[in-house]
Amino acid sequence: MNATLRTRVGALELPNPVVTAAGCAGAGRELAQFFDIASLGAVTTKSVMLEPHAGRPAPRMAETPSGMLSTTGMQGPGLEVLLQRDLPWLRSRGGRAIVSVAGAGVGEFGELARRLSEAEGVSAVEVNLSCPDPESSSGRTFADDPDRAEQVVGTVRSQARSELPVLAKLAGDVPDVVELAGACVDAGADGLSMINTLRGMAVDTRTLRPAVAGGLGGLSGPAVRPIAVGCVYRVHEALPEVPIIGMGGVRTGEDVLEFMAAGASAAAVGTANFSDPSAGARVLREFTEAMEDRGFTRAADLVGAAHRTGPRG
Amino acid sequence: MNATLRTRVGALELPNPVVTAAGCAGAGRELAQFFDIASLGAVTTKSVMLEPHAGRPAPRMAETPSGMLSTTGMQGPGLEVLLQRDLPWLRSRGGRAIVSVAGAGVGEFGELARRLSEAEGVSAVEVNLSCPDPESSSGRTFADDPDRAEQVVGTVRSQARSELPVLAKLAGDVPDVVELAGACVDAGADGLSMINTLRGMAVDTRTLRPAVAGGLGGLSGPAVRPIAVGCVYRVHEALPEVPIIGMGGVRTGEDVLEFMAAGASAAAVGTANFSDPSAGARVLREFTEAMEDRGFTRAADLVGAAHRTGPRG
Amino acid sequence: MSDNGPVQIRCPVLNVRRVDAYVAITVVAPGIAERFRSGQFVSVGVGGDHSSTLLRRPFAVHDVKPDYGGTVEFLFSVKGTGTAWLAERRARDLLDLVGPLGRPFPLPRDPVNCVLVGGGSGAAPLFPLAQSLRRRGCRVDFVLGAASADGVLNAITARRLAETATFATDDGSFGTRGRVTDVLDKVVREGRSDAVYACGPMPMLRSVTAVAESHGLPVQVSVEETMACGTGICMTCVIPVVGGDGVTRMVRSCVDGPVLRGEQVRFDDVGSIPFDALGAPGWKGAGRRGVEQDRDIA
Amino acid sequence: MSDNGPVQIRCPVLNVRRVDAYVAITVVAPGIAERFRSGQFVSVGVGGDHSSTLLRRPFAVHDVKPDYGGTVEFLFSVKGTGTAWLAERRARDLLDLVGPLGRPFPLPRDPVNCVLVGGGSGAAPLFPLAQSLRRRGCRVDFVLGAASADGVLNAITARRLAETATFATDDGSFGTRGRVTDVLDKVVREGRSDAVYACGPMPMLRSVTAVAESHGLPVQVSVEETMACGTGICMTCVIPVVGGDGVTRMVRSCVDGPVLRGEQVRFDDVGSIPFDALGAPGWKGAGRRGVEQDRDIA
Ligand SMILES: Cc1cc2nc3c(=O)[nH]c(=O)nc-3n(C[C@H](O)[C@H](O)[C@H](O)COP(=O)(O)OP(=O)(O)OC[C@H]3O[C@@H](n4cnc5c(N)ncnc54)[C@H](O)[C@@H]3O)c2cc1C
Ligand SMILES: Cc1cc2nc3c(=O)[nH]c(=O)nc-3n(C[C@H](O)[C@H](O)[C@H](O)COP(=O)(O)OP(=O)(O)OC[C@H]3O[C@@H](n4cnc5c(N)ncnc54)[C@H](O)[C@@H]3O)c2cc1C
Ligand SMILES: Cc1cc2nc3c(=O)[nH]c(=O)nc-3n(C[C@H](O)[C@H](O)[C@H](O)COP(=O)(O)O)c2cc1C
Ligand SMILES: Cc1cc2nc3c(=O)[nH]c(=O)nc-3n(C[C@H](O)[C@H](O)[C@H](O)COP(=O)(O)O)c2cc1C
Ligand code: FES
Ligand code: FES
Repeated sequence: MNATLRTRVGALELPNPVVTAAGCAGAGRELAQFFDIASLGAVTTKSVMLEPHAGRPAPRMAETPSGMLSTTGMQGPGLEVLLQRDLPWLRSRGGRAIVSVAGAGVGEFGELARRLSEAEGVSAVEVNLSCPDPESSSGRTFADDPDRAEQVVGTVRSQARSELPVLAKLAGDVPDVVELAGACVDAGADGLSMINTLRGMAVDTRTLRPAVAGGLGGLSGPAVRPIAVGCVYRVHEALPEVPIIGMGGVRTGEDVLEFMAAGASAAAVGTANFSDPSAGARVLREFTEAMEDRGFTRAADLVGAAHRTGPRG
Repeated sequence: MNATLRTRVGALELPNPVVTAAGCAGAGRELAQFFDIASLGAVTTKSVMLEPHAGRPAPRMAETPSGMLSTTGMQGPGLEVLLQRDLPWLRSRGGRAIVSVAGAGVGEFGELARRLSEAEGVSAVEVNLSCPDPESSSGRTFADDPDRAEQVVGTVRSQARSELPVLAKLAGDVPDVVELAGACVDAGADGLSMINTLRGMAVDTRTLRPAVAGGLGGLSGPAVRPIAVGCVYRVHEALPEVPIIGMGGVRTGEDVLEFMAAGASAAAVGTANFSDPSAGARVLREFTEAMEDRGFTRAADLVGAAHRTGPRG
Repeated sequence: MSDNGPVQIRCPVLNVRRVDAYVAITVVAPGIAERFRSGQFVSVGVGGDHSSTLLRRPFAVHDVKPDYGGTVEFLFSVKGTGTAWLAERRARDLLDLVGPLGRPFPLPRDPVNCVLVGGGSGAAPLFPLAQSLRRRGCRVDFVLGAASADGVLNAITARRLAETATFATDDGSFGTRGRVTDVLDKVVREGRSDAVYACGPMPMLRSVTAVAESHGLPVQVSVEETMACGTGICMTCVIPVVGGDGVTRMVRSCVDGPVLRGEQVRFDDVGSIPFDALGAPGWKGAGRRGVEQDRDIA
Repeated sequence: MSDNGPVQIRCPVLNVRRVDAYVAITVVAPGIAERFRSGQFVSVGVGGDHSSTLLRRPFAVHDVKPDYGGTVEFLFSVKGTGTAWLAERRARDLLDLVGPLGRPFPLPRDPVNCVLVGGGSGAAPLFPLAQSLRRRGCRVDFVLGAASADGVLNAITARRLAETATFATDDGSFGTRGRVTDVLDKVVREGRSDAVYACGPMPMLRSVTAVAESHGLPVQVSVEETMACGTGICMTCVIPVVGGDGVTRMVRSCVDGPVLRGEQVRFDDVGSIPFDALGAPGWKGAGRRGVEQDRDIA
């Protein structure tokens, strides 16, 4: 693989900046039917909880303009299955795993971090802050409250092996993403992933019912890309030293370029994996071409490029 | 006009639920070249400031997937021109005006409300809370802080003629839109308009520069509709008595249906006016057909329909 | 990348034609045709690269032929944006297909008697199934239903392929007035059926399963849940299914289905999470049994 | 709704052809053709109803003919999504057009000498202008430039319509090597020009304006700023322009332009808000003068 594509997200070294987004690639096994999963920078696995979780009722998804709404509600078989089935499989294929964790509470986040520290084949831990905070009465998530986010990230950082990079996954629908980012960095996050799906909803205009069960869902896809790029730009401006994995609507190699120019060191392919199971490999190929086309010889030189030139400047 | 289309936003009675969104229809004059502007429920005029305002540098817009980013920065000739040129023109055409106001500070909001109360042809005042709060150091808007929003709305309510309906225009990228809505209602808002554009950004991948001057812009168009519908749904659920004008990505009559089912009493056409100058008339026609097709004889019966049926319920 | 897994190909359209109330599209897709087993489906990209409709549309494969290295046919009724766009395709246009996807209909080892029950476009996957069964010497009886006559798919082919073909329409415009399940009992008895296969709307699958169970027959149903990916990675297409171990799991209908054993589908709980499902609030009582088993799914 | 304002129509495509490096589309659009005055533009919906590209694309009208009740031609080079989609249109496809939009080129009352300067596709609106000027008995001289030979639009037509036609290309592959402004001075002198019209990239308009001013000639420039609506309602297309009253305003290039008086455009400040512009931080000093005047714009 092209040496010039290398990128670093803090202590996490990746052969190239194209990774998958949590919950949008399983643990790589299904997509490996379409391309070599080890060719990606990394696979971010679906947020894992300690115990099996049944998730939310169907219908769980609805298509929206240039996007989709989903509510899987963290369905998964729990940490044991990840450790015994998924991570060994991914290692056997030469893939790198960023393991996303979802705690039912602060303590569970710590427990997940501790157990993952003992496991092999974990390149980094990503803390999914968009989990509902059990201590909030109004259904807020940890990401909605920078203090709570700080507690979660701090707990993960203290429970994880010290060499294991910890990434905080931020929400994009917060009033001040820079404040949230700062809180996570203060708590010891080595890097930031942003953004998660945005709260949204659709009504089926035939039945006049909510299109996904439970009403609200998470909006993802190209529709949200400007919001995601805006978050990356603002956080990179305020905290230029903090590495970022950008995500939200990446569909082409040019989109990776856009996130990196805004300040990301890598970018994740999420919803695009659903519409194009070869997206990971394609996006990487397109990115490489787009980067060379712009005269860049090292991917890392792209990081923050849009901050160095004013508009029309 | 079909009597069954009538709708009420608190004290504001409208012949039908299709209005224009602030800043997306001027004061109606340009669109009147394409259809009878008086056929709409109302025209919401571009947010007016007391004094002329030059706005932001160009480029001011960029296309994004199913949406656009814009940064006009409140350019406008100021209140005098609205009062002397625009409102009289709109009245002469039989149109109804919801006047959107943007204060440089709390005091200016009050002054705008006072002066509009003396003017003729103002059906309601809409308070644009997405103006930068001069008292915030980090560039927050009034909408980012429910307390500040409450002050603004309270000031407008106290300065406006008591029969003049006051609507608070909410932002969608706040952690708790219900809290913001509640603050505005407590301060005396007769109704709520939601949502304004969302903070976003795009990078021109040819030049690697921000696509709009200043970097950040406001995202609008169908891309944001799920976020807007989600806000309307949550607020209507929490505050079922408070009338709402829904907006964000309305492009067809079915989209009006969607907003009304989520809890809105009317819906505004914004960005769609740019791509289709006849959108106002078309959306109203499509809405009327869609409503009849679903077996509804009164538009008002649609309000909140999605709350009365569970999914697949 | 894998020999019997799905592939993604840009396929030229060979033709687009009307079949009863449906539009049938045949594409040249050798890689899909050669891997295909009846019951599997394809997912089709719609709207082109700059479309606002991101997601693929899933369609059962209705026919596979060896022409041009291998062709695949699927058919549909125009419902929304994606099917409207597909109906406008013309010969030589390119379509992006992924397939074959999903669990196929399991075929009996022996030449037993099978009844195939289809509702509307749900009849589509039953035709390649009927051919496979016939090749194994099975007796095939068809029961096809629809809202009215033009919704009954391929009545003539059904008559040709099967020992008997029975029809039911809601409006009585073709065959019996009523539902397929109104006639199923008689067909099962007269055809001395050993197994039932069904594809169609969920309420039909549920009734067919009930009839099959009343005769003590195994029943394979092909379900339709909204699917974002079709490949098993998004977890949006889940259905509650009881495993052989008695544990209910929310299984992915795209990879663990679309064909499922009817008696294992918890029809009453479709659209909800059963309280005792693996990982649901009421599951704890079941101990850790389910987790062990779960490793083998996927 | 109005007799000389713009209309919105779905127009059948009459033909799509190549003209030099450009794609030219002719549509049947009587309502637009009859209202059109040279310098005006149309905006075209791209991608169809379910496209993710929402916004219309603005194009200068290149030709208007009386055939079929009135046809309109525009031409473009393929740049991004929208133009790529347009280039794939075929005869009989329908396009959604709004037009004619914008302020046209003002025409001189008397038969004066005019030089028309165009860069790349910016030459398009100069052809109907040349015809109008010729009908008034004006002398027309053309100066056309482009990056290389195939970017020079309609060289032959230019030669036919004009007294003289001078060409300049960056690579010297056609006409003089260099910029249009390198030859403009000579053309103005030899043609004893009374007025200058220009359309093309902003830096070219600025240089042309400088040359015109050095000869004391009035100059009309047609500008290109990104436009979300084209009808005057979005305020995204603004350019700083000094009014007759000395006040700088951010004017909408779609309705107050695209044709502006070159000497009034603050070229140095395009892409910024001049400090002293109406409503800018430094404006206060100018008193309330600007506001009064402002009522008459729009
Ligand atoms: C495994 C499987 C096999 C299928 N086989 C066939 C077939 O052979 N013939 C046929 O006519 N239809 C079939 N369907 C249903 C078909 O996929 C939908 O009719 C189609 O997706 C509708 O797309 P649209 O764009 O026209 O509708 P829209 O309403 O615009 O679609 C919006 C979204 O909802 C999804 N959706 C809508 N209806 C359905 C549905 N009934 N099932 C699943 N997703 C849906 C779409 O895929 C899309 O993501 C099958 C569905 C599944 C899951
Ligand atoms: C008044 C006016 C007249 C024009 N006349 C012509 C003409 O006759 N021939 C021609 O080839 N081009 C002309 N242009 C430029 C033409 O509009 C753009 O090339 C075209 O919009 C590009 O669209 P796209 O989808 O291919 O590019 P994309 O880059 O995909 O477009 C993205 C967005 O940016 C806008 N945009 C991109 N480039 C320009 C540009 N140069 N000017 C304005 N908006 C732009 C698009 O309209 C769209 O909204 C004119 C522009 C204006 C403002
Ligand atoms: C179906 C689905 C499931 C997801 N599951 C997770 C998850 O388990 N953990 C997480 O952190 N993010 C999850 N996400 C969010 C994505 O990782 C990503 O942040 C978001 O979708 C934006 O990227 P995209 O637009 O490219 O999809 C999920 C998104 C989708 C659509
Ligand atoms: C160019 C532009 C200008 C706008 N100006 C205003 C404004 O002056 N005041 C305001 O409250 N909202 C303004 N908005 C927001 C719209 O009124 C509306 O809330 C938002 O665009 C979402 O609706 P839409 O997706 O239909 O455009 C503006 C939006 C756009 C795109
Ligand atoms: S459709 Fe994505 S897992 Fe089944
Ligand atoms: S393009 Fe909208 S005002 Fe000019």
